Amino acid sequence: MTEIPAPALRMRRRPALYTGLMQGLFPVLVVLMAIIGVWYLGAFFLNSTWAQDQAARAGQPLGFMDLVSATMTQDRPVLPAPHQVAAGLWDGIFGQKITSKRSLVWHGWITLAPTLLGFAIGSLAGILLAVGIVHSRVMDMSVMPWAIASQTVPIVALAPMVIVVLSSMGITGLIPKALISAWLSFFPVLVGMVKGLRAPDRMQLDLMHSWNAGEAQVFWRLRLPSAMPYLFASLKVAVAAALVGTIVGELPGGASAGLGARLLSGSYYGQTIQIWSALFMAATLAAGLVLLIGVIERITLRRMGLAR
Amino acid sequence: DDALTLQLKWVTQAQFGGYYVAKDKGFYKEEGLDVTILPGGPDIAPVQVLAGGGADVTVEWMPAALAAREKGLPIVNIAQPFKSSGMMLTCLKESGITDPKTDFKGKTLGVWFSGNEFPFLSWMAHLGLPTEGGPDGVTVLKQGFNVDPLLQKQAACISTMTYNEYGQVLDAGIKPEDLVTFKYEDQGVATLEDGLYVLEEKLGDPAMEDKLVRFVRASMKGWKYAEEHPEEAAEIVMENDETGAQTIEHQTRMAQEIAKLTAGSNGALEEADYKRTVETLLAGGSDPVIAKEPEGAWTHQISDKALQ
Amino acid sequence: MTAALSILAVWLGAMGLNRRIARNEGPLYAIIVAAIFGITLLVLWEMVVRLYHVAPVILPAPSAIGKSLAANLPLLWGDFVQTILKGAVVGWVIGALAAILTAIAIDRSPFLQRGLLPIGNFVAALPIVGIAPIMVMWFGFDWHSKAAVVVIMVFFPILVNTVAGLKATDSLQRDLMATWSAGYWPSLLKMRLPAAMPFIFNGLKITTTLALIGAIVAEFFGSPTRGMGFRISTAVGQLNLPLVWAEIAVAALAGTLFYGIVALIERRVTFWHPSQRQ
Amino acid sequence: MSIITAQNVSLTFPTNDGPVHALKDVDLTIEKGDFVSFIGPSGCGKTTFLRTIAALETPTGGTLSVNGMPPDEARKARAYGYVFQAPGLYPWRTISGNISLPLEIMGFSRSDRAERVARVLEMVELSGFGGKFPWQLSGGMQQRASIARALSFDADILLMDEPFGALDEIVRDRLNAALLELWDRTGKTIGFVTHSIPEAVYLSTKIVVMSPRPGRITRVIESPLPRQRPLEIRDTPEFIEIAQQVREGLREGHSYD
Amino acid sequence: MSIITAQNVSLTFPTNDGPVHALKDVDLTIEKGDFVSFIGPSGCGKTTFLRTIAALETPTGGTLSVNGMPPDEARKARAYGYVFQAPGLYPWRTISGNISLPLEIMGFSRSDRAERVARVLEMVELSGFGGKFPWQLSGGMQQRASIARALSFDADILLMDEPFGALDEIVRDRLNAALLELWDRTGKTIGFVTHSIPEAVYLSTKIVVMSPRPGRITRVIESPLPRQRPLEIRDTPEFIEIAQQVREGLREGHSYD
Ligand SMILES: Nc1ncnc2c1ncn2[C@@H]1O[C@H](COP(=O)(O)OP(=O)(O)OP(=O)(O)O)[C@@H](O)[C@H]1O
Ligand SMILES: Nc1ncnc2c1ncn2[C@@H]1O[C@H](COP(=O)(O)OP(=O)(O)OP(=O)(O)O)[C@@H](O)[C@H]1O
Ligand SMILES: Cc1ncc(C[n+]2csc(CCO)c2C)c(N)n1
Ligand SMILES: [Mg+2]
Ligand SMILES: [Mg+2]
Repeated sequence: MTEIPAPALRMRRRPALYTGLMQGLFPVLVVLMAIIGVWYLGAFFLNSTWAQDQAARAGQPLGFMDLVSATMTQDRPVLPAPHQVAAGLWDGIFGQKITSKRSLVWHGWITLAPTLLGFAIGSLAGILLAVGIVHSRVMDMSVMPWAIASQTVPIVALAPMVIVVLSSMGITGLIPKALISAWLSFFPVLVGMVKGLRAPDRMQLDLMHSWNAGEAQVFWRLRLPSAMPYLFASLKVAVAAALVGTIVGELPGGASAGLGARLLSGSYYGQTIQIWSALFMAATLAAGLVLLIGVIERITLRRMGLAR
Repeated sequence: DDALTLQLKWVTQAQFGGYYVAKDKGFYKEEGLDVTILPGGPDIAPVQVLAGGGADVTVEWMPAALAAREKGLPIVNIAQPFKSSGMMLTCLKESGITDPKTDFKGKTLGVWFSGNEFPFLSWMAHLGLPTEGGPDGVTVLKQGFNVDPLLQKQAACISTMTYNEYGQVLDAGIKPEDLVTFKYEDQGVATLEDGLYVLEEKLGDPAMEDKLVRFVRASMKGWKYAEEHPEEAAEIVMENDETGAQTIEHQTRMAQEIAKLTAGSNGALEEADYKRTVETLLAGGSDPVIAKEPEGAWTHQISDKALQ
Repeated sequence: MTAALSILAVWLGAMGLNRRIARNEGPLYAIIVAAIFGITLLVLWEMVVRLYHVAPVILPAPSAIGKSLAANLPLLWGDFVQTILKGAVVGWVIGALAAILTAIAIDRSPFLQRGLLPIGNFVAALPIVGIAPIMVMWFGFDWHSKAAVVVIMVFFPILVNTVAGLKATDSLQRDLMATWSAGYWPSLLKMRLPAAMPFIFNGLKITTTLALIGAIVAEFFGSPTRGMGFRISTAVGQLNLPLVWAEIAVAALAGTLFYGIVALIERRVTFWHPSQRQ
Repeated sequence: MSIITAQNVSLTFPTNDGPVHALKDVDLTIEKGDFVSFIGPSGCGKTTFLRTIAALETPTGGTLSVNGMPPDEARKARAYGYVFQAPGLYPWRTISGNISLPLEIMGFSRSDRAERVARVLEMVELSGFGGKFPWQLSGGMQQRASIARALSFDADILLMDEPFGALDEIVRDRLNAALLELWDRTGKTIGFVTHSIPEAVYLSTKIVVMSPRPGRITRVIESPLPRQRPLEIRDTPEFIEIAQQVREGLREGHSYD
Repeated sequence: MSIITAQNVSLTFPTNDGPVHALKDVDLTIEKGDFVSFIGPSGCGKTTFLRTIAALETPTGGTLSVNGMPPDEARKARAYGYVFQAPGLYPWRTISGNISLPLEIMGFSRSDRAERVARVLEMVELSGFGGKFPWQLSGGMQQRASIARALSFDADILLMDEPFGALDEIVRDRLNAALLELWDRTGKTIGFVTHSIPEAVYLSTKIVVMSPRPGRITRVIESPLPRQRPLEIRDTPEFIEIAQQVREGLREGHSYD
């Protein structure tokens, strides 16, 4: 049975290069290798039925090595092999002019713009609502249950209607997608911020009280700083949700451009490699955004002295 | 130029080649029209867009249009570029299905919903097969966007269009000899597809009427051009596809198949075809698609003027 | 103009009433206030639809939705069982258990944490709309594929929260355990899990709504001929908008209930946390 | 002029195993410029009483007025400086930042703030530690920082809950002297919880002895000592006499167990 | 037999504004059964030294051994009962639950636990409060609960960081007596931080006086008092003499400022 280390033990010094490797890339790479290994195995098993059926239809039995290579090179695999997805991504990102309609960078940008706008609207709304809820009993009692209900509305079902209604009002393009992504991203921010703004303990609040600090001052100088860790945690969830929102908005939006349209059209034509490439592009985008927020978080928390 | 918006039933593909040709070749321009073409998608209900004012004209299948009319949305067919139906059920030979009348019992069939299920339901009503599953009926799956259920053998048969999904099944590597197909045309349950519909009230406005006349004229010119030059039509479609997901091979083949469906039509709806569609739909057994004979669901007011 | 004014008047009146009621303590009043707020929204909606003659195929009135709800109860119940009880709840439970166990498993290994969490964030960012067709392909058309989508959707938010929660002890609390030379399991069970509970419940609460969305959306990509997502997509195609909204209402109700139950359990489990004590 | 008057003040906490009578029928009058010490066994309600004076708890019975108004209004008029039993520093601010927080809230100018922070840091012997974060200080240093924070804005009423509990005798003596000097110079009214009998006697004009279960006042001892108090006063017979009275009062409170 | 030996122990904390020398060249030997008090101005390194003994900090220089092994191994052998300067009770457990927590961890049987919890609650005069949650207790009661927790499992070495700081004189006297009795009966080795000179002298066999910046030991005073110590011993000349020595030592530490 291992034992929880005393704090001092955790600080044992190690050579810089070694620690750098241990803490940074190395674990990620190892886990990545493991996942890729499992993925290849999965690709082999999931694709082999089809390969064998094909061979049977052609009347040529397959040797094991033939089978392996047959499962890794299909045009429409059930599960594309990692190198196929990598090739698809590479071609989509570097193989095209970035203004080309086949460029994932182009589609990524089309998706990113409404995501950022929607994320901004959504987190702002979430923060404002949370502030309202923490300060007003009426808001707390009336808004929260309906905010929850709003998230259970299947947005994918509403998205087409939102787009139709908005476009009938002459609003098209960026805004409808941004609104859907704002709809999905405000909720995590709301929940996290309500929790965070209520995190200060009794003594911290009492101190403020004894100074007769106004609501605004308690907010800026106590509630907001205590909510910061919660805020950033939820912003990370929210930005990913915002991206999902945009993609959902792109599905019915005339399926014209953007990663969502790319996903869907890959889906129509059973082009699994295209689906997975778009999927990875979207996830990379989201991971990048999450990373960015993480950096901002670290800077902010360090400035606030909260990161120890 | 007079602005006009056309809502497509599905994504940008050669199925709508005539309109893209008319736009690209300047046929609309010649008529003094500035036409915006909105692609559709799986969750877009074109009639809803029409009702919401998002478009002036929409491409829709007649069963869905008649059903909407019965729901109280007065839409009218003004032209019918498609003469025959491209719908069929494609089954794997190994499922042992040879005759729809006897062999569907107990099988799982893939069907498109979202308003595309009406022709199938009428057919099953004709065959007297319940669609709730069980040994004496058929089990219905809501088929997704692609032909996977057949390839994965999750369904014995799936819905396909001659010009689209059937080609995909072949592309996936299944030989035509391994397949059995049942065209709705051959089963006597064909319904009219891809007509042009507008809101009834628009027809009363002479300015609008004039625009529509010019639109239908130019569109039919586009269709006839596409019929004769499927390769060029496919290229035009490719240029207009913003997702960058289509392949030229697939679109060329689609353009060729579409040419067969538009072949017999000059754009005017033939009353006999309409009658046959309505009869098929009314004969829906206990739960017919439409309950009573529709009135005023079509007009020659536009096509007569356009085609004189 | 009068329409806009009367709508404004209703809103102000209801909020004034609420402000008065909200002064009272007690859960009953909380419910009343929430209900008045909701009813007001519905009334406003009805007024907008009627006064501005919104087409029913664009936005049906609440009264029409109510009628459809009442007329289709058995249908709605069947869809509820298929999508929520089977797809969402089963997937949520499996996903939550898996996430908490994984968090505990990787918690022992800083190596795995540093390796898995960035990749976890990456996977969590995979949009469901992309995953759903793949899951349908892998797990078939019935609710199993929906549950799989839900598992994937809820896994990482709960994992990330749990991992953060397991670190949420303060140094004094950890030092105490160290002086007792507490082994891994006792300090996990008796200190770190209890301290992590507020975080875990945060994850559990956020994912209740995710689970619902996941289960419903996955049905758009293939399903048997029942389920809420199936019904919504079919009914939209048939322009049966009241039925669409009836399903949405059921989803919202179920989601609120689901969230409420989890929040209630949270209250019981983390009664000691300052945010629960106010 | 009486600044704080409590009449029949009671406070009961409901808990999972029955109500706790933290205060019962407490009567007390505090005059302007009084230095009142509260002493009594742990759990007798000293903290609770100080909190009710500062309007941080609401009595469940009786009446309480501060400066002739309800405590809550006095709070709004920023009548109190409060030192809590635990330091309660905000972890995201440095020591200086913590001390200047109430000043920011009360709208002091930047230069005034800097000057005040420096002065109180000096007074609690923490000059040079202003840039550190709370967790980088020892327990006693944190306690002193929290005292500095309460002193920084010159409230008329100072409520201090065992402010010197975590300090060694020598620092404590010096801070006692500094506090007396401040009190004498400014004429503040001070409510002071302590466990040290000599400290209570040395500092106070009035010593309130409390007793637990239910929390109540058992004795109020007026001190005849002059306002000017050199340290040596602690060896005078008067001093020892008062200390003896307090000790007896405490014994009574403990006698039931 | 020496249980704790420190040779040249140093500890430096890096902070945002330069390193802090919390301990410098500390040499000390503690024999089995010793009662060692640490006294010194706030910030002189008492807490830090206690923490290094308990292997909660690792010295940046020098060697330290406990029971002939590195402190960390002694910790794993459950040699320590530690009372921290702040109560540090787990908010999700009742007082009884908090006290029985180390017992659960060390695998005591259920009945044994119940019996021990009752005994130590009794000892710190908290019987009847076992069912309350930490935030429902007064500061002094929380402090006593944390003492009870450290006593419950009978470790050989007790490290106590100002355990009685928040208690009134009478309870403090009683707990002092109880602690002495326990020490005498069980032969435990005790390290004890206090700010009260009389307390240090009354309890200890050895008094370690420390001084800050850098934190170091300035005097070690061996007490000639017998193990059996009635309260009246505090009035004997020996006692006063030792107290005087300690006070001088403390003055020296403060003299630089
Ligand atoms: N984690 C830390 N980071 C930086 N400096 C620290 C840290 N912990 C303690 N110090 C510093 O080390 C010195 C000694 O602190 P320590 O807590 O040992 O003092 P102490 O003697 O226990 O004082 P007190 O009687 O006030 O509790 C102080 O100057 C303090 O600021
Ligand atoms: N929030 C609370 N909930 C329930 N009981 C409480 C609460 N706060 C205090 N009490 C109880 O009220 C009584 C008085 O507590 P108080 O904190 O006023 O004591 P005190 O005199 O300050 O003691 P100490 O010297 O130990 O700080 C105690 O019995 C305590 O258990
Ligand atoms: C959800 C869904 N609905 C319909 C289709 C089928 N589809 C593809 S092209 C086409 C013709 C439209 O005019 C149709 C009906 C599908 N694949 N997925
Ligand atoms: Mg107290
Ligand atoms: Mg200390």
